[in-house]
Amino acid sequence: MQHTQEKWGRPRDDVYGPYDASYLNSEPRTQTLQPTVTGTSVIGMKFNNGVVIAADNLASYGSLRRFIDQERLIKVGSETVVGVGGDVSDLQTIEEIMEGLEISESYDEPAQSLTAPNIHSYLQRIMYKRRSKLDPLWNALVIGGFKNDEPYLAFIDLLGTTYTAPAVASGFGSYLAIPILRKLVDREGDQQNVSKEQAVDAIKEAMKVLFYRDGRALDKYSLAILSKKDGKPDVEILKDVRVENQNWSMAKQIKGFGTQDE
Amino acid sequence: MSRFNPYGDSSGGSSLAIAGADFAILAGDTRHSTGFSIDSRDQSQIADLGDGLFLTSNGFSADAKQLVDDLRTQIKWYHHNNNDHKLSISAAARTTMMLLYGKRFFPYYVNPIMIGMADDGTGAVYSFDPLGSYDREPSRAAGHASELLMPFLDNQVTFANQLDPQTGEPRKRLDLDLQTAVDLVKDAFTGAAERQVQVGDTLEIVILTKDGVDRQYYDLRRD
Amino acid sequence: MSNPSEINGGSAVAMIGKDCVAIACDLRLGLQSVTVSGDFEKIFQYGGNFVAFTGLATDVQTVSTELRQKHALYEMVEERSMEPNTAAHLVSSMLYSRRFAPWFVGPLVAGINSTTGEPYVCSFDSIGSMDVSHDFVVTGTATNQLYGMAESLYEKDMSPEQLFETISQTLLCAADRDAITGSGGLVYVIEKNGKVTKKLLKSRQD
Amino acid sequence: MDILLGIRTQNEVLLITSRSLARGISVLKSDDVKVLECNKHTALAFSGEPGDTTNFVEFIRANVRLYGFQNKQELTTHAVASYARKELATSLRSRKPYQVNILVAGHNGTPELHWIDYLGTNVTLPYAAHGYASYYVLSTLDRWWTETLTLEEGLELARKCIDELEKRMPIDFKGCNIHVVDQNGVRLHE
Amino acid sequence: MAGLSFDNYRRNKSLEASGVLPPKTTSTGTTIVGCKFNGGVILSADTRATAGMVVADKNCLKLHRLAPNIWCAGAGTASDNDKVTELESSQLEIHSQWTGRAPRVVTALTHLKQHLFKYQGHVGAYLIIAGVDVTGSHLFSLHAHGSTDVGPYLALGSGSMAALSVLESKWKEDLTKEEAMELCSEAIMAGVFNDLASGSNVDLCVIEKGKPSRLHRGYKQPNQRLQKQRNYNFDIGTTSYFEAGSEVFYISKQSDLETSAMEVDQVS
Amino acid sequence: MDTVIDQLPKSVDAAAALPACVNGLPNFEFPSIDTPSAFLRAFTDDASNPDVPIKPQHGTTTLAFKFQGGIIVAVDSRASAGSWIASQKVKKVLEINPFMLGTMAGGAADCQFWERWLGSQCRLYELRNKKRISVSAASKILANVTYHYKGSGLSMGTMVCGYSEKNNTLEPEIYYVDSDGSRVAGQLFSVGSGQTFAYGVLDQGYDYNLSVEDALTLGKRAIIAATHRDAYSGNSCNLYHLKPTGWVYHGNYDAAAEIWRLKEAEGSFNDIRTK
Repeated sequence: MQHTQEKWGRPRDDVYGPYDASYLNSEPRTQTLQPTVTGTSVIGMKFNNGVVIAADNLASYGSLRRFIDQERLIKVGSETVVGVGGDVSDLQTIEEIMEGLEISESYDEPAQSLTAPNIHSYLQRIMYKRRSKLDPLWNALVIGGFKNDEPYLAFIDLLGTTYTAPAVASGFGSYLAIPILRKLVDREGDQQNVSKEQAVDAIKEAMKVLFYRDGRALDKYSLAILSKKDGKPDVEILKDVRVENQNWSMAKQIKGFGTQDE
Repeated sequence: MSRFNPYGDSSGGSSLAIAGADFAILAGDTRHSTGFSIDSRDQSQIADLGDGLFLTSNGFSADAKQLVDDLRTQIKWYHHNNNDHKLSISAAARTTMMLLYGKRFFPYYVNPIMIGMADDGTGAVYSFDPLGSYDREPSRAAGHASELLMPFLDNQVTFANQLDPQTGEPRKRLDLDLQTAVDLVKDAFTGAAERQVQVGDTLEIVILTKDGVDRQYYDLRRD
Repeated sequence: MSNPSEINGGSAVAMIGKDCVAIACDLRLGLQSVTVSGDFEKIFQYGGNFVAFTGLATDVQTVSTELRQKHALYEMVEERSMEPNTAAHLVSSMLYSRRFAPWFVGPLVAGINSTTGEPYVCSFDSIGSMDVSHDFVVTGTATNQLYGMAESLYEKDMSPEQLFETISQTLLCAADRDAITGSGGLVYVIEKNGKVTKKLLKSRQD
Repeated sequence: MDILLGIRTQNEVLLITSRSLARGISVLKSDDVKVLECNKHTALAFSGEPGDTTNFVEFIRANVRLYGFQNKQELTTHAVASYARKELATSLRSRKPYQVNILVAGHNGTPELHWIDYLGTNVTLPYAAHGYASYYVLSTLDRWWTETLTLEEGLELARKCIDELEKRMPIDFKGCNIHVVDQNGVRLHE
Repeated sequence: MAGLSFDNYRRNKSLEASGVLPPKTTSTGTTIVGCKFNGGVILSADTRATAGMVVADKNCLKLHRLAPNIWCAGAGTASDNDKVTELESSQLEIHSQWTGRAPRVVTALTHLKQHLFKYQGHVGAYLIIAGVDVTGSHLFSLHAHGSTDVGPYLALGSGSMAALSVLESKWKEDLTKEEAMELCSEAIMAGVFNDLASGSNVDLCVIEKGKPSRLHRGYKQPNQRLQKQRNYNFDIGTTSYFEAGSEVFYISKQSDLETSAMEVDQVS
Repeated sequence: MDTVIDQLPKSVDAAAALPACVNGLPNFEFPSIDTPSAFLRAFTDDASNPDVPIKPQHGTTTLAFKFQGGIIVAVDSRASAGSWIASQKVKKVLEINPFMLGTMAGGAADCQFWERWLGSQCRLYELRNKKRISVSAASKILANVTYHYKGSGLSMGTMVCGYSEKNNTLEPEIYYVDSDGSRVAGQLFSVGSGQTFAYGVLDQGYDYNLSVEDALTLGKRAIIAATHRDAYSGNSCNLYHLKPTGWVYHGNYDAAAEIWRLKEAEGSFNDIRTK
């Protein structure tokens, strides 16, 4: 302990060694030292009767488009979809964990009672536990489903931070997609006035903008539409959806980078 | 290269509490942000612990959630072991300290504030530092805007630096009435939301009196 | 210490009232935790303009002196008094001329335009970015505390007496929450007719 | 660990400086004088980086004297302090800044004491100290100093301070010199 | 920029070495956009300036006039933007006096990029430059290191991605002036509401061929300060002060030194 | 005392494996890396890095001295995190039991936690041995803990004060214990960032034969002196007098009011500007 005026009570260098700021950005101990093969944004929004989630099919290796048909939406139980961004090997771990959860749950409760809040809570604990071991699963998760027939949408990051919102997105999506989605659902409750079609259109528009501007995005994605029909959950996962109606007309206007005329 | 820091910069904005003779107020904004992005505009940060206790913990929100979960567990066990006896706020504060200090060497990055009604019927505010040191106080602010909120509370709740112009003596501290306290909370937050970018969206106010719990919502800046 | 102004500490605030303007500073000069002097004025008068400098004390003294020189030269060459907005631009360009090796000061300018009678307050960062405000400006180590106080307490169109109370309470309560601001306060209230009231506050001395 | 202490009394300024001169783990000298007469009525007490100290104060003295010769008019204490401050503040921007803390004591009709640190912060104070000594004696001075101290009372207060320092400072500073600056000039008090 | 003084450099370095970090400067955080339309070009910006997470200025003007028909919007370090655009504005004026011609947008661009390149990114100005001249209407962006870009719509600043989400999904060819104004303000609003470093109002400037440029200060004001619940005026006599430490004096009024107002090019 | 030590973890790393709540101690969780104390320091040492996220409350002046009438304990009440004054009314005297007081300097949580724990240990000792624990033994328990955790990040500077039975008479004792593991018996101590300023007044006014009233005044005056000069001490002074019959609380004195009162009464604090 220091006994001088300014630093009274603080650690002493001869006992603790010099202050080492590198711990503020310390490397985790094992496994994911840094994400290698990664997926980019996952985005989701609520509408009056359900939730839409989308994630493209690209798994990048650095700047290489390594795998172009990586599925990043996982259906868990009968009425929940988990979208996963970030490290793909950790994604597969989460997939296994979810499978395990489903199996044990179906032993105990064959009637399939897993709901989105259950899965959200379970995954949050896993993510926080791994963070606390300084051995994180390097992912961002979007969980969509239902809670008492109401649409449910939540987000978890690699530290276990979690929140719910009517529109959520990970990665680049939080900058590029969220403003588009928030036009329809800014605050909780706004989803009452949004139809499924409006929501799907907004998500498609956001995926288009992400393809324009996110260097690690693909124009092929999966789209999960979760809705309630007569009180029963209906989960529709559309695969190989393409980004449509692209507009590149401004390209012909761009010549050079400033002083070049024609 | 991405590096790993176990404490993120995700958090709720700010919270503040005022204790009165027969009430206690806990208020917090509902903005949850990471860096310069708003994650959610509707993330309540006031946790109902049961037994008439409410808690906010600003800082790193995953740690805050863990602390709330631990506290709820502790309270549940207390009920199991003590024939559903209600946990007093002084005991709950002590429990919170034990939980925080248990993480002395890998601290929770949180600044909790707890409110409840004390055994003598007065409103109680307890505040904690991240390592568990705690005290009962007349008012307390925590979170990103604590530096903006706290001096205002000193000035308006304890009348710091104010003289009574009639007598020239320091202005006597009177018991706040509930309406004044709620107004102070709102004005403190509208001021803070003007200057602190992580504070905004909606102000959630929990008011505890002997008659029970009242929740109010009040709009703040959304930019 | 996170920044050089925390070596010596100190804060200042300026506010606009109805046909008047007020500027206030604390009086502490510290050397880290030790209070060396409780009589370190941070407000300097340049004709009708009042400029507060907070930050590293040696720079406060250097810059305030340099500004005195420039102000005198201006009045001599131009044969007219310097208006507050001119003073503000002068401060701004002085600071920007050291863009890559700045003075560690955070100035405030307060005054009343002698032709229009408009009150004027302006704050700067250490490299001269101007923030002209229509209500109040703050600077120093208690910046956050001052913002919190001023945002909640400030009312439009205050009389000079009213303005004195509000700016004083703002300064005193902010200083009570900052360990390195305090040891007394000094307030100038400048009115449209040229009347200046200077008051020394009786504040906490701990 | 040098002790530098100034006390203004009603008619004079006392400069109290430690007598030890230490380098490394040795005391080179136990009758060191850390006060320099700048002109007839102004004295500088100094501490800081060895070498810088004497060079700086001698430089100041030389220029103050030069000014006196050229203008047939001695600089006031206030002017000496301002000049020394400016030199320190400017030197701070050079490749090798002076690391010197000084006290400027003088008597121009009234006694005057300036505290100037190595950054070039100049303040006028009734009593002042540099270095670790300030941590101990400022509270003692707060308690017993008044505007109207006589020389004897001032010396008594100085002894209180030295006593406190001897009690609490973890080094032996070999006692203190007390210089008195009054209307007759600068002298070492026996 | 001639005359930047480096004489505090060594001192500040040595202070830094002893643990003193340089102070925060005001940043304009910022969302700025520019967009062309049939017959001209539009610049728009938010009005929040921040120092860290604290708002330093709630209503600052980030649109700078370089010449009557060349404007620019700035993101990055507030002071650099102000001074660089001030400097360029005078240089363009001098240039047009020398040549006797109205300045061209590319002239401003080249001046600025050479200046910024010279300082290797240390002058932290990120600009969108827009204007009309004899060769038509132009829209450029300029980064602090000196690189430039062109496009029919551009966005910069911390809220640029929020703004781009609007521009990318709503921009189309051959916008009318009204459409472009709406598009730009919507893009800025996306930044204002989604990026914490951007906020307050939307400023907008319309530059058209053959018409004076029009600055709409406070074009949209969606974030008015909320009314307070109470009035916090204190009773006179609340604050304690020393009579002995107080004085009243008068500033000599200098109205005898009456001056003529400088002739400044007024904008609405 | 060996029982206590036995139940403490053998080394810092072993603490991670400690079962929940042994001996009233929580299960301390350590980050799973090689150097947990460096990790902890990186996130909490606000003196080395002002931008650390977690800022424990710090800064203090505390003092205690023996005199003919017992022991005087006086403390300030400010807690600061960096230059931010986090609290103005901290209770820095911890009432371990009716006969023993502990003071608090350094990490507020460390002092609060361990001195409360010490209180329970003292009570257990009483129950087991049917007699009051001596101050010497109590301070040894605390010093054992701090030495045990040396290097893992605790920050405490405390004085354990009270009366112990020696040769059938009650003797006042003051022990200084800190997180380096020191334990020193003494006559007069001041601890914390403002200690030197307190000494500056205390030493010059101290005499073993002071009357109770004068001793209380001196203790308070020394704390007030420190609040004036030390930025990290202030707000108010809490004053205690320990007698063989137990401690007596002598009230809380606002430092601002005290300074103005003393300035008038003593003619001191003439550095303060009033005109």
